[in-house]
Amino acid sequence: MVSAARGSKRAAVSAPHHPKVHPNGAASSATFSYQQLREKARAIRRDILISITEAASGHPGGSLSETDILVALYYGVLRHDPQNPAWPDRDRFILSKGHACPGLYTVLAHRGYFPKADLSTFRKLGSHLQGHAKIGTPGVEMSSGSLGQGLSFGIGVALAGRLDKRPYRTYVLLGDGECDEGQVWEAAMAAAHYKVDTLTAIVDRNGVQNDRHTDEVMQLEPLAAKWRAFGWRVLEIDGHSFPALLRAYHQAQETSGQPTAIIARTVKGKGVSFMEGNPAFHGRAPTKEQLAQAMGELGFSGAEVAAAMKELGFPEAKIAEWTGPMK
Amino acid sequence: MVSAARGSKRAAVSAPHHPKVHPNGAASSATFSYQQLREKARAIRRDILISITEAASGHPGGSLSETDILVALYYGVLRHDPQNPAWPDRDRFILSKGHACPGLYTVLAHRGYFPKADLSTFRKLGSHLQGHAKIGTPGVEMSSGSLGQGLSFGIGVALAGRLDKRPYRTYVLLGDGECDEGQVWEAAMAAAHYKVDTLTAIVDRNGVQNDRHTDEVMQLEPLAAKWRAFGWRVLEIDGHSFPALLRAYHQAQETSGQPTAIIARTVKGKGVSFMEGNPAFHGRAPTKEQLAQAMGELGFSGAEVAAAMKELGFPEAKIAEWTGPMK
Amino acid sequence: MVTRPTAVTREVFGQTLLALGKEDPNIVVVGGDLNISTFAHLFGREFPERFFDLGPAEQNMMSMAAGFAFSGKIPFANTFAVFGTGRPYDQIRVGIAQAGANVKILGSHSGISVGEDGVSAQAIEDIALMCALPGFNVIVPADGPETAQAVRVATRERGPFYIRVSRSATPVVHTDGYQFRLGKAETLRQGSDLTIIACGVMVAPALDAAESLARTGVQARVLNIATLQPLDKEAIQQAAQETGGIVTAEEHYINGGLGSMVASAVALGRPVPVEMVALHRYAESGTPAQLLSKYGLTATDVEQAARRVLGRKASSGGR
Amino acid sequence: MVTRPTAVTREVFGQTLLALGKEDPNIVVVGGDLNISTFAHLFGREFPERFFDLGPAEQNMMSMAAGFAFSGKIPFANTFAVFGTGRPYDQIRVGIAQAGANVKILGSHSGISVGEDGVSAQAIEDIALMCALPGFNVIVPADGPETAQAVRVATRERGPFYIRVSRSATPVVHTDGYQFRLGKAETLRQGSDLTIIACGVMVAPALDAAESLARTGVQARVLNIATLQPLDKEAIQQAAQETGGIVTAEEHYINGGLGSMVASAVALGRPVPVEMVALHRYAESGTPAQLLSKYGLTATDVEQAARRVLGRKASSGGR
Ligand SMILES: Cc1ncc(C[n+]2csc(CCOP(=O)(O)OP(=O)(O)O)c2C)c(N)n1
Ligand SMILES: Cc1ncc(C[n+]2csc(CCOP(=O)(O)OP(=O)(O)O)c2C)c(N)n1
Ligand SMILES: [Mg+2]
Ligand SMILES: [Mg+2]
Repeated sequence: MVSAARGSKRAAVSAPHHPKVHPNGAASSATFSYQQLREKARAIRRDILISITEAASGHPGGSLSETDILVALYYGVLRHDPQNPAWPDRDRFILSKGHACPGLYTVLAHRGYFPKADLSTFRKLGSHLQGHAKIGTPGVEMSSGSLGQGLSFGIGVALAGRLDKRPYRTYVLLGDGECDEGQVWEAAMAAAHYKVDTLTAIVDRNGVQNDRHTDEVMQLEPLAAKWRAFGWRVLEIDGHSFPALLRAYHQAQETSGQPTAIIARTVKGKGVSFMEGNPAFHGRAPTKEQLAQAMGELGFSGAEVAAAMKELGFPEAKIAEWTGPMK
Repeated sequence: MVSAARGSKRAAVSAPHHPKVHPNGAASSATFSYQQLREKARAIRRDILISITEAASGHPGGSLSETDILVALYYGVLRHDPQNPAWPDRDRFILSKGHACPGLYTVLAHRGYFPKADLSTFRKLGSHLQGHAKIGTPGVEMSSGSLGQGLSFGIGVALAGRLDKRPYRTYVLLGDGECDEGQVWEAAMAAAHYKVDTLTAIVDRNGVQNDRHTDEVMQLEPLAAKWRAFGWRVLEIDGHSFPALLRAYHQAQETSGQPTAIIARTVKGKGVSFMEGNPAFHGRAPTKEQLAQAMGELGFSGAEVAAAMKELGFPEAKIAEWTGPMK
Repeated sequence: MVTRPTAVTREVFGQTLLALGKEDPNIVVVGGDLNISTFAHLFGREFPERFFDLGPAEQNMMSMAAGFAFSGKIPFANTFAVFGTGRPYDQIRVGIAQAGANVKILGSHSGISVGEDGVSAQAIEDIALMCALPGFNVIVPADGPETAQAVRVATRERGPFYIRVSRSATPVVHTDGYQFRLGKAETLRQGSDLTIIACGVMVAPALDAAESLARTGVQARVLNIATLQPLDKEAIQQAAQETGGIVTAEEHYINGGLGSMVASAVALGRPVPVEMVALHRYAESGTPAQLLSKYGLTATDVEQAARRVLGRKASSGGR
Repeated sequence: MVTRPTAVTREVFGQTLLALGKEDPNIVVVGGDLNISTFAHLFGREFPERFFDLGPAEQNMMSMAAGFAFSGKIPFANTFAVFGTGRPYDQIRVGIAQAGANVKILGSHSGISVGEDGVSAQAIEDIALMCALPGFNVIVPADGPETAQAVRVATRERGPFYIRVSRSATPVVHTDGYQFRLGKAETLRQGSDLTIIACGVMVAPALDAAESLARTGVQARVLNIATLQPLDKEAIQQAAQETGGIVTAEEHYINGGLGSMVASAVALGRPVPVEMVALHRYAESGTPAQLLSKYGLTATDVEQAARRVLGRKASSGGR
């Protein structure tokens, strides 16, 4: 259902603009141009950073590196219905690196799973937007926070679909540091053994984990060779290129007899100079001042940020305080 | 210190016949011919089966498949001193697949770590020969019984040696089914990352795990490609060929900058027709009748078995009862 | 002592699972290369398409079970108790307990009655582990009939369950008509001098001890507490109130198991003397009978504990 | 309430480890990509050759630590409490506890005071897990000074140790001269009306509660039990004997922690009413203060529990 011709400027992307008009929320006709996807991603990066700044804790680095991966999926690939998150035939997206939930939450909110205003409650007492994504939030398929579990979970989901003869596909996003966990390789082996070809793993290969760079903590390379030796088809792509992402998802859909791993080369903290490739921003919130700088780098004026903050449910006073110093 | 020229009939194997004569138990001059090693292995298989039959429980399959691997190590490769199992410079052998301890116990007893008579106490109340190998038995380096832990343990041992500038090498024996455990791949990754070239993993590739064949339970192939992709030098050999085993150990010793994995193709239950390749004998003891047949297949007369049983501390009555029906 | 028929609870599990598999197509089974030992292979033979052996890779097995559960399946994860609790504990905790997943875990070969395999295989901490997970239903059936019922109840009720069974044949204390009630203690014997509270393989010795005590004129109440979580605190507190002294008996380490949970319930209610029959250290290889005797888990041990309770009741001038 | 200075116990751990590293060349450190959070990176910076980050691969980390220990090293394994206990539990159990390995495990970010990270990061079961391992020394220091001492004692004494510290700054209740004694309860305050027994971050609220009670004429004894295993049963039983009622307070699930172990000790000694301040369910994201309040772990909660104990003492006609 996705076809993004190589080199073409417009992606023939099928995804529902107004999901409610579609029976079962499944069918879809709207398409997004690459430019529209890029704009979406820019807005989502903005809201990720606002919500983490407000929470004063959280994980910006991996949320920004995964943004394009998620935008391509949620706007270009998944058959889903934000109004009916339990639709049995929906494609499943499973965030295994659950600390990067601000990316997922923001995409879900933009897609209409819950009000955008919820984003300003991230990590606060009583919010459904927990510090690590948890079952219960509309659109969240798995409880997370402990690395290494998502791919296994995804196998269960995918095999259940096979048993029930449902057409859905299952996508699991892993961190690269997360691949240090042996459970990932248990799952990789099992998925190949059971020929779970409806399963796609995406590795957010941003080269940084919690404390330091992946090369320093634990050498992962040759990563593609590892997945191949574990029986997977492997696609290595630029994880910030929408044409490449959509093409890879498409190739995964057409792969049969084995699962597909997409190794998406990304930049941790993508879009914000002082976060890019910087382990310090794996799990630290920006200050208000840093937020202002980040907004500028993402190309947002103070007025635009103010408008966004309003949509995110912030009170006027805080909007004024935060956006005052912005250009 | 080992040199087993390819194709040669005699292995120039250095190992102490009488460890006490060697200062520190380290040096060694005695060599064993391949024929002598084969005889040792045959006697050890005999005693493995006797002790498991007496225990009426235990794991013959993996003990018989690993026998030659252990005999080559303990008679041809390890620098060790059975009289001084705590000698700090000793080479370490770690049995990760701890259920196959009858193989290890029998080799240790034959090597002089403890009286052979202890073998008849295997799995009995109060014996130091526990159902799964456990720290405390002379020569046993690690507590086991839960699969997947030995390679990690071996990294710690090997790195301690590196820190202390000790010359020892560390050998870890894994089962092939054991390689389903993710921890094995965590360890594989870490050993390569830390360039632990004094570490050698041997995979007893007997093609059978607890319930069924490895191909049926969990496809491991391409196994060599997996280890290579995890940064290891890989040697694939016939695990019942002493020349091949000794050559592989030798090559591992000469490998620097990366650890070595020896994938030893073996036959589970090797030497006993009804156990060979038979999952039923992974964890079941033979009956007395089956023992008799096995002894015959290994080429032992009733008189020879009786002599062995005597050494293993069995009472006359039982010896007579068991060996009576034997030829 | 009464001579009782015996049953192998893991075998009863496997047979019940097979029967349930015929009734409910949503049941799936995941295993860790120990399906013959747990008798889950009976299900696997009949329903190969709903049966997934993952090899010894218990972490993967548990998270997969969670994935099945959130896709409308009723997954049974089965392996030895040690490999079904401690090995994949984090996966159970986050993916099943915290998520409230509808996963059923069957741990076989629990306790020291595993015997010859030795300490690594002997789960003596699994009750503590599973009862440390809020909302997790933890069931330790006393015998074959109760195992069959527990497996059925776990299938019927939504939410995470852990069921602990044994390797060896164990005495049957229930008749066929017996109805297991989740979360409820069962009074197996009336008595007012003290109460013996037991679970699992210790229920039969508890009854034997009560018989023996009765021959000396002491009437011991016997409670079978198969549901360790949620615990029937009321029954325990009532027993404390009415009998003034309690003995607990379990095939588990002294910390975190039945004894400590009963002691908590008692201390929160009417405090009375409690004595515990449990393990105080790791055991070793040996026959089940040898180990139960050497490590203090026999009817005699229960009876002696009962006499200590009676002594303490007397000396504290209690009722 | 007294205003107390505060210290971050995980930071004290890191500093102490660094100091010990200078004293003893046999100390090695293994970590799981959380060395900055645990402050073990202080050691790593100074002694890179004795410092091994394994990434998030906790099973490998623990078994490696065992390998180091049996090769003459004193390994400190450090990570968050959840990842240092439940995730590699089987490795700890077989390779460290059953083997009696000289491994020291440091679990940081314990309890709900982890705060915003939410339930997956909040270890509320680690005490139960580690106390279910026979022979494992389990220490929950009350504050910075006690953490420093505990880390030193763990290094000096052979055998497996688990030390549990916190993410946030917590009140200091000890003075600099304080000597931690392994396995011994510490009487922080004398009193004869009841005893409050606390560990970890609940010690300061326990003292605050005692102060508050004192203002209404109730003299509460306060015991700090930093060593959860081996437990100082004598001190607990003496407190029960002398004060007739006990409150326990811990940042842990109600099962398997301080409360249930104290209840066991009490039930085995002189039974008296016990009330427990502990967690009854999983928490959520929020600030540490919000969570401690919402989930019932404040000085006020301890005080209310104390009043319940006093009420029960009175109604049972106790001493
Ligand atoms: C089992 C487990 N161990 C440790 C952690 C702590 N932790 C949180 S994020 C992280 C690093 C993850 O790195 P990566 O997967 O590369 O994430 P990304 O760069 O995409 O944010 C670690 C170690 C955890 N959450 N779970
Ligand atoms: C963690 C763990 N899971 C499960 C088991 C049960 N088990 C014992 S042996 C075995 C099969 C091992 O197969 P393999 O490694 O091939 O051993 P071998 O053929 O050499 O005997 C299993 C699953 C175990 N001991 N440990
Ligand atoms: Mg990363
Ligand atoms: Mg095998």
